[in-house]
Amino acid sequence: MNWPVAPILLPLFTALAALFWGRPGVGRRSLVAGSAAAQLAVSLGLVCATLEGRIFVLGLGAWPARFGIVLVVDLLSALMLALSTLVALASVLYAYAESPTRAEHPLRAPLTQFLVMGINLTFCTGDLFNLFVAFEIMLIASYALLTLEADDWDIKHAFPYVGINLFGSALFLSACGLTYALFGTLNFAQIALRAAPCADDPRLWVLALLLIVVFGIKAGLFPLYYWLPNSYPTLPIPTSALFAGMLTKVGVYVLLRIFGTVLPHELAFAHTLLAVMGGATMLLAVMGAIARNFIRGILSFHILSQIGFMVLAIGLFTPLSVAACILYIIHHIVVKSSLFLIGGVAMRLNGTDDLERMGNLWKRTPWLGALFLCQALSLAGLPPLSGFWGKYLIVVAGLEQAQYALVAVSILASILTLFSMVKIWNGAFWTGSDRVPVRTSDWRWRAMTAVVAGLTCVSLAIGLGAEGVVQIAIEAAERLLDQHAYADAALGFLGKTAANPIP
Amino acid sequence: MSGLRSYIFKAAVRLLFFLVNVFALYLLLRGHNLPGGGFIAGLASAIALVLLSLAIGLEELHRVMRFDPMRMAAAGLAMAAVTGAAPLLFGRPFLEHFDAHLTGLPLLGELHVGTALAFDIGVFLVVVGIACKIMFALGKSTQRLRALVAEEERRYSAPVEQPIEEEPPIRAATNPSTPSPHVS
Amino acid sequence: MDATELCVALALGLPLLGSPLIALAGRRLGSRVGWLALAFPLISTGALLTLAAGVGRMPRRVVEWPWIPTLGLNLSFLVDGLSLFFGLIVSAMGCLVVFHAIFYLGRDAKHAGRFHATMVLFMAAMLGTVFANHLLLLFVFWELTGIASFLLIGFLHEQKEARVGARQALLVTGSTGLALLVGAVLVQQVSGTGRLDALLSAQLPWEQHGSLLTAAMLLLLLGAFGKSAQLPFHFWLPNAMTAPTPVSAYLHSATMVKLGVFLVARIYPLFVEAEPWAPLLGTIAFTTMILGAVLALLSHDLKAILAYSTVSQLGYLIGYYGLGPADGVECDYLHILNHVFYKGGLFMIVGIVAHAAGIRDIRQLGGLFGRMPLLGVATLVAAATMAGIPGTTGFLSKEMMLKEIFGALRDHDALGLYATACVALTSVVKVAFSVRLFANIFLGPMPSRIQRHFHAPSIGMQLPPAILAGCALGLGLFPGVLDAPLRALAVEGVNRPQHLSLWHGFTLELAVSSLVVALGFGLYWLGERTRWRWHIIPRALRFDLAFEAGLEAFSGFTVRVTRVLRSDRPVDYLPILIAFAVGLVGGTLLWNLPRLAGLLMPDWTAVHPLRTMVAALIALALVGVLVLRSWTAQLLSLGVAGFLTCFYFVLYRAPDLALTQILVETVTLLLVLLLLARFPRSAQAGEEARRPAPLRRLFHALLALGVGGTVTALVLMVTADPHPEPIGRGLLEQTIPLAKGSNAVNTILVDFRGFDTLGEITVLVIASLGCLGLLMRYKRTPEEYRQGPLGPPGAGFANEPEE
Amino acid sequence: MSLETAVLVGVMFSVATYLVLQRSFVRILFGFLILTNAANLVLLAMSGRPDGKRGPVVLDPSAPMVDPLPQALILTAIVIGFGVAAYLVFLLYRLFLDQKTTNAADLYEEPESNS
Repeated sequence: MNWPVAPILLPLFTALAALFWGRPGVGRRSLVAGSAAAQLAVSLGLVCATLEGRIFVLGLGAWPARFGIVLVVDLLSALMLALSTLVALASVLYAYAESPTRAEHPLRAPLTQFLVMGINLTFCTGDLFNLFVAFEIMLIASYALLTLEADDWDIKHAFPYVGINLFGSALFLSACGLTYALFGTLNFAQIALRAAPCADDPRLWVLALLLIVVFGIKAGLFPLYYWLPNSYPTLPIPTSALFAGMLTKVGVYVLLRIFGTVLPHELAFAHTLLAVMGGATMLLAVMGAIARNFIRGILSFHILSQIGFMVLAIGLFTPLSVAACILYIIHHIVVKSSLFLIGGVAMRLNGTDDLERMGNLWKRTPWLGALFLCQALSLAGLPPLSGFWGKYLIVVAGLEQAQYALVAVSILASILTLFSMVKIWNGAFWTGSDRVPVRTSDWRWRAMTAVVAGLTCVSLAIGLGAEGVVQIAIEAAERLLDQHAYADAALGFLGKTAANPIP
Repeated sequence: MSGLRSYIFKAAVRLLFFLVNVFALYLLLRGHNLPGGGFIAGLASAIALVLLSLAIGLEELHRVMRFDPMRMAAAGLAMAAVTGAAPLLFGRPFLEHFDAHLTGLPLLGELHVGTALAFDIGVFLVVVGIACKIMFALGKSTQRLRALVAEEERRYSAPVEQPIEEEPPIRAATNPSTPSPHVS
Repeated sequence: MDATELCVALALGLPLLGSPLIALAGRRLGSRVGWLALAFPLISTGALLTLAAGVGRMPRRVVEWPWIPTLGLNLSFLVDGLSLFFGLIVSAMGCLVVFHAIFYLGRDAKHAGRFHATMVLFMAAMLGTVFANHLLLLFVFWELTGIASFLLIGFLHEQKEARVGARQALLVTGSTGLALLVGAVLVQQVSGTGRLDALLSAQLPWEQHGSLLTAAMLLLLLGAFGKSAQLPFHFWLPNAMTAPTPVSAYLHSATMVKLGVFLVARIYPLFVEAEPWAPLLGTIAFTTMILGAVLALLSHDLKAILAYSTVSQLGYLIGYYGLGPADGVECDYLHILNHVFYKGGLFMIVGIVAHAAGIRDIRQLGGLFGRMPLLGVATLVAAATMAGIPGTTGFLSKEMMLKEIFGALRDHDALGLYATACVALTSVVKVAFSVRLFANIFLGPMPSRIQRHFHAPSIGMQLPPAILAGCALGLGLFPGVLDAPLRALAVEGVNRPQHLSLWHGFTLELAVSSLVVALGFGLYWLGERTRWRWHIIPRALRFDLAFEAGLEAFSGFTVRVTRVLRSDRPVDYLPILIAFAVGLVGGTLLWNLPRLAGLLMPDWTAVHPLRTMVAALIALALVGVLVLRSWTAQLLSLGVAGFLTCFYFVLYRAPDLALTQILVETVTLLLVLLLLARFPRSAQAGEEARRPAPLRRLFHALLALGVGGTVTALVLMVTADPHPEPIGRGLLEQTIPLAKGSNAVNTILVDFRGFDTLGEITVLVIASLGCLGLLMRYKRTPEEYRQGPLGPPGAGFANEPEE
Repeated sequence: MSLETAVLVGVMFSVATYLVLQRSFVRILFGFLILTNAANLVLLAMSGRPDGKRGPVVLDPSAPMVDPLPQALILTAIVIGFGVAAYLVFLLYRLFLDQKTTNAADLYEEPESNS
């Protein structure tokens, strides 16, 4: 019954334990890693349970939805939990491989766990204001991580990140207020029931647009994505992998949840807007990636470009396209995180990630090259790797809707993605130069590569064993769009009031 | 002369500190029924500490306090979270509260004691802790004192880091717009 | 698992699984890994031969294993004549090429494991493509061949040309492959299935979805053109020749580039009767054909000559299907087979020559016959085959080709004429460079430079081209041998086997053929006389240079776009965001104004005088923050506004809020005060002097007013008619009975919504941790900045192209 | 509907927006502080007009009272806003120490001329 709160409490208590522990050491490291593994295990358990059709509902404080906050874990939420905990585990392990205990920043572990707590809460919560709180936990933890290990050069790129997200938070808070006035409630399920009859009320339209702006900032949609590409490259590699994998996808998840479960499905203009913004994002961001000449910069822009694909899929708004979006999210989180980590290994080996000054990696470290090739081609959507299936379904859904222009844009963006991935490959892996050192002398890069290899195996499994994943995605999409089932489950929790029902 | 005045001032501040804290406690306890609560009480208490620091100085206060307010905040968060998690042991939902009604208490009359109060005390501790920590840290740092004592530095920073109160690195000091040396 | 399934599994699955095995074994076995690799094409060939032996006139067979049934996509393979024919070419050529490569790479080859692994992977992908029974599965393998080809072209990746060539090939074939994907999806959507066996046995719904089907056809053909290097994509093939020659022989003449031909043949029955089929294929393919031949004549690099002649021949093969009748074309297998014999052989020969002589420029070669007689004979046969001299399969092919073309001349008037002219001209040019290829390498005096460098190639290396030449000669002399197998492999609706014989009598074709040979020799003689001085490819035809320049220009364009979008100007981020938000939300409000006007009408009777006064005072204090110049004054003004807000909370019957606000305001102001005390006074004075330009300030003011106006409208709009049953009312009723506290705000905070409070204090703890993190700086030495363990922080910001 | 609150919120949002668009650290900081308050007031407006109602402390259940939920939400938001504001103060302090400036325009090489 209390399972939905476990992925939130575990990181919280881990963070607190790490705080009290003080200095990093082997003991603290094992504790954090153990907890991360436990979180993953719990999340996988939730996935298994929700696959059987269950929806976990937990009224916190034993209050039903109309009094308190409920946590609702359906299949999509459980999937997202599993992915976030997986990436967090990889990030933790990679960080351990990357640096010795004494060099570890003591606050990184607690802050990372707080970040995971915020992310997981976002996926579990069934309440709009609680979502705001979850976002704030996540955001403030991300600010803190962004400036934690910054030097004087990095620090200034945190400023636009913080500024834009502060503005976004103010808008979100206002949107919460407007929602409460309009529907008299903050609970997703209740909003869904009360909003269903007002699909042609312009106030609902305005609210939907405001929410698109708010979550578009988090997701990184075209005119709102500026905070991302210059700030992510200043992060330490393991943290940037976690950010790259999860933070923007939180925005996409919330867009899915809001437009799939909470708001009425008839808001066609909002869907069209999302589709168009998605199209613009994928094209303009991939151009930004081509304009960059260092790995982390290219990858940062690619996050946005891929967000474009996902949001385009939401915008098409058919059960198939929503499934495509979910499939794409699953693929993207794993692939993007591992690409950042691979970039980190390459940086460590070459001493830089400036493509002009890299090289020799394919010759010296073929395994790393194979991993990169796998993930880069997957990102570009080449079959039969994991990125292809989502893209394929998006193309299918787009053609079904006769959105030829958007399909063409997505194809173009894929080609450009391939181009920029080849740019990294040619620059870092194939270029042969006597002046570029490849420092393979220590064992650490092997351990780092091993972590990446683990993630790559997951992504390969997603690609080659697509059947299972596609089925799960379709299932998750169907459940996401089934507003009544969600509402019944969420409002079915009676808690304390069960014994003496109140009229 | 001035010694006497400062002594009186310090004594007055101490008295005020005591009074404000009692008031804060009162706010905390009555919060469930009348305006008040952990957050308000915590801030009041923190402001009292700030007053005290003005009177006796930050260094002196640190000697008197002898503990890290940040730890207090973490303890408060832990207390709130544990209070919330306790019902899990009995298979009840997270954060469910239980309570008991006490009557005939001196000073307060009747009092409602419940786990909600423990939760509120957690909030109180967090607020006092972090308000003090950030005020004192910023206060010390802006006065070009070391913001963190050695033990705190060990706990909150990596060995390769240095306090910011010192002169910033050469590159930033000269001109922020010069390209970094690795490019030129 | 029956025999067919077993054979298909052996032929396709084994190499796919074997490829990583070879890569792994490469480290242990060194160059000997090639012998391990050779096993896979041998097994595949054996398995396919077994299949072919049993095929007879049997209709197509489907072998299927489940993969992604949810998407209707299984590992479904179509075994028919066409796939067996191509499959046999792929696997048999695979044996020869791998054998050749073992000697070509030599004993001390580095990374032999990687090379052979990629070759075997490529072969598996090729077999998958030709046997695929689903358009999507075909696409999967199609792109896999592209990836393998990318890796093989870039095998010598330390040379810049190899990297550029590999990138060109990947981008061109990869992106046209995506067109193929879209085409496949369209076909699937229109006809309800992507399975080839179902598609081939049913009619496409041309009446309902004519335009969609035409689009699908064009997209599919686009994919074919890209892979088969047809105009305007022909340029990638010559640049792919930076690969080791075994790769060129295998991928870029014998197999991969024929995928386009294969695809055209595969979809031939589906689309042959479509309106644009013949004109489109005819025009593009025949133009490519003549262009390729001319470019081959104008080239000097041995591999470039062969590459362009491949382009030309591919043009012919595709154009051939363009002009065919509805019930299938004749002799296409013969043409393909013929091309494999001579072109695959010639590529290996060229590789051996370059290996032995160290030169690939035909102008500097000569006199090698004495040193390499076996190779010379093989080259003679292969070149004769290319030129179409009687006694070789090339002659047969040319006879059939001309016969078909004369037929086309009758069927398609203008197009037929064009095709005839192209074929005739191409044949002449082809004879010329065939002669040149043999004569200028093997005859004449040997330049001294070669004499110094020359080292004899091993016999193992020469064997595969000799075998291929032998096939060309033997089958050319006894064409009847081919009759039975070609008849057995013929697929209904695609190809109609023809009886082949050496002598057809004195026909028009023979006359034209003789004329062509004569003219070709003449052209060669002309070239020799002028010492090939005029042989430079005009810049207008260097599509590859244009492509690279285009990529370069596009990269520059992206930098400009990124700059125009202000991606690297952080001070502009917020204005853009706000402008978008205001435009979107405010714009929608304005758009729907008629429907919202009723809600937005202010209710003047409800204005409360005291609140209005306090509100006005707050507004005044805020304006003070705007207009006051001194930081202290601004701070005071802000403080006044804050404390007035507390009063406003009191007026709103919110005692807890007022208390909280007053305390928070105090602490915040103290913090700000500490900060301001640290900022130098000089900075305050300096800031006034550097305010943004007036126009920009006006823009900011407009944005600010827009935000304010929008928010006001939003608040008015939703408060005019709030929901009748807010949950707050229930909380108020239940605060005493359920939460046992009379202060509803507090019961909500610690009980009803205690989780929010837990989150909120977590935020406080995180924020203070963040503050502590900011108080310590990660400091690097200048040396570390130069080559730190993690690279320079923010690398790339300083590397903007303008600097 | 509460007209005066709506207008006040609008004014606060306008002033805050204008301030955060400035370059001076101090003005940006003030802008964000006002922005937080403005968003809180939006929530407050949602509790409806308080005229003739009592505060949400239930002493007499029959008397009309204002909606307590927005107030509780505002309290949470105020606290979160306080944490974020403290972080922002520290960030600006750190930026000032590192970059020796109190002006955001100095942080990034900005060709002011061609804008």
